[in-house]
Amino acid sequence: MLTATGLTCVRGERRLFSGLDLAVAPGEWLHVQGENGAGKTSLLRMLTGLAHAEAGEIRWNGESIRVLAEDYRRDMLFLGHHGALKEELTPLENLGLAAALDGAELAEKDALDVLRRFGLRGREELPVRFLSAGQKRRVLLARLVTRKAKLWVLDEPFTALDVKAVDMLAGLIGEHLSDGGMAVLTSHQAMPIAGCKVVKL
Amino acid sequence: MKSMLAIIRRDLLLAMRRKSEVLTALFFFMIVVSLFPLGIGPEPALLRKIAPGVLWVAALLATMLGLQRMFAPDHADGTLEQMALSPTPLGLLVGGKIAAHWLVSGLPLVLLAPVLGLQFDLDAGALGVLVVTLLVGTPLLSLIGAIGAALTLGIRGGGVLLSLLVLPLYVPALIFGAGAVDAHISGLGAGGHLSLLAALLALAVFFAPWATTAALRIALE
Amino acid sequence: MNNKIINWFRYASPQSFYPLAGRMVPWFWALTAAFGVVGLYISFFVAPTDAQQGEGYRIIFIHVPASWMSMFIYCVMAAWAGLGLIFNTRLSGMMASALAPTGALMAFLSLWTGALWGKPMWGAWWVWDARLTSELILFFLYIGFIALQSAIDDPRRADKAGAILALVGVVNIPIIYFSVKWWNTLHQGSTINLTKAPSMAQTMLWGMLLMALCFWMYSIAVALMRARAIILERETHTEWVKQLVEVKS
Amino acid sequence: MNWNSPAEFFAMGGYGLYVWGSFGVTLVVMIAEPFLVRHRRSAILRSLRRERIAEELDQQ
Repeated sequence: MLTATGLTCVRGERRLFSGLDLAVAPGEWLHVQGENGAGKTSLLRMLTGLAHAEAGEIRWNGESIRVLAEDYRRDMLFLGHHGALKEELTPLENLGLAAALDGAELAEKDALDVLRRFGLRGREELPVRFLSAGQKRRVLLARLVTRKAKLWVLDEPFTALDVKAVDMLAGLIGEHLSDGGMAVLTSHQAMPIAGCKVVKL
Repeated sequence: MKSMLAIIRRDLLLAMRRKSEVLTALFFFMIVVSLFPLGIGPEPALLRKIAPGVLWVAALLATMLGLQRMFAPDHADGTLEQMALSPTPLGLLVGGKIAAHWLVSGLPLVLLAPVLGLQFDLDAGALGVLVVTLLVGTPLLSLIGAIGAALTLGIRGGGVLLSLLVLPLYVPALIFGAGAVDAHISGLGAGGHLSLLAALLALAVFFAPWATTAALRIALE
Repeated sequence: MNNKIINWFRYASPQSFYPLAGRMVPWFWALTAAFGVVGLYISFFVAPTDAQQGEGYRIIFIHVPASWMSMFIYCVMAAWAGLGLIFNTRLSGMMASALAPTGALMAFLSLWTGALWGKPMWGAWWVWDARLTSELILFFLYIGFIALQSAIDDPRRADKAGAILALVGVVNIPIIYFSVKWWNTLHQGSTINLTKAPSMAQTMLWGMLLMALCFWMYSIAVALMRARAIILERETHTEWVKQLVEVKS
Repeated sequence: MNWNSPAEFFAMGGYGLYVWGSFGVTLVVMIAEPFLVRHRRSAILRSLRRERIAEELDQQ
């Protein structure tokens, strides 16, 4: 259960939002909406613990995420604007190393299977810089499956994806939620996934 | 611990795929060292006298070259964010990155130094001491440099600023490193210098990753 | 106990510190002038001529205070920086950046007077004397701090990054000083030393002390003035700044 | 008293250039710094006043 109370965000001298409350329970997902520059990404980065809120507190299962620190990060997965992929490495290596950084084991067979599911069959050994934007995005999203996190924080996960991939990702999120997972995401289009809550900035 | 090894392995793999960067720093080291006799003249006694200082200053500058790229690529592609959010403590991962930086840009200098020392007419004993000082000293340079690299992350004109911040902090390493070789040549024995250099290294191993981590968190915010 | 902490944090807010600093500044200027006048009188008229260095030694009456202050200010700066990192108070960072230019200035004065003393005594403007060399490196540390802060646009980030640099620097200063001293003894440094030169007469010590106090008060006064300017710059959009008499008139 | 005449005082036993060079530069710098700080302050005050006038115009 993720809860936040009285969040205030100040960027430079501008106050983006203040006194924001939100709560996400298992099986629910939070759709963060707002215009460009309204502070969607800032809110997401606060929820991950990367950015400090000017005021307010964020709790995970009733404990402050500052106190939980590593325990919170183990339960949470954040995928941001950036690829977080190394262009020189292959999708397989990228997935394996990402898992290793998280201190998790990832068998090669599982990694190959996930990449196949994401439609990257035949590109497992190609350096990422030769992939298209959409394909890079899929490599990144493959981490959703390999890293078993309870809370997904996704910044614009649907950009650069084709219709098929969007459907697949929506299905993936639905599956995650019905397993008792939670998700927070920003997106410009409305997604027909059950358990939706909306926050407007 | 496993994650630390993983990040070392990753950075080494990346360095292998971008060989040119590593080699550039190495050639820079060779060229700078070789320029000194050309500028000063080939008199062996003089060259022997300046050799420790020249080799150390050149090593210092060569490590500076790679420093800026220690965190910048990871910062640009979002990997650094993922590292900060990984369940592994960021300090460990940073330690791994520093170790990788040393393996890529410090260790080759250590191995190359005796060959370049021959150009300066150093005898076998002095060469041995030189290698030992660099072996202890270059990790120190990587550790201190990491703090500067993290502080200047994502700042315009970061490269020049980085050298401004880091070079004054390199002074003790330079003094004890070059001093050890000097002391050996003049028959005083390098022990005192070396143990001080080792003490500095121990101090830096303890503090530098911590300071670097704090600086990185600030840069990510 | 709790009350006390709250009280301290009240003064840690820029809003309440601003008028407080404004009231303190004139007092520190008065002290600067008082210590300066007495100090200069002793330096020039009471302290006797040195047997070895003649009148040239009188430079130490500003050289030594400037060197002391340059090191002292760095430590104070690091202390503010550390406080800022621990308690996340905005004022600490502002104080640290208000002190830095004055500290750099003191380091510069120390180098300048050191060079002017060195020319007649050693016959060279610059000698790699242990103290002068460490002072030079300290000057570089100050410049690095100022350059880092001015390169970062977001003032909060600038404060924090500067704080880490200041703390790293303060750990390093003793190491640097020690290493330079060690290096200097090995390379047979100059025999006469600027600070230890005259067999310190009691009056000389007094002169130096008074001049040091004068420099100290000066540093506080200037740092407070600069802190006030920085507060205004950073709090431009707050209501209390708009309500200030200086702004309204 | 160390000095018999003002000329002797300014000569500083032959060290005049160095002693006065040190004290003079110190004095100049210590007078200049507060003025620079004051200048910085008046610059920000000026822009604050301008902002206030602009706000008043907005309200009218």
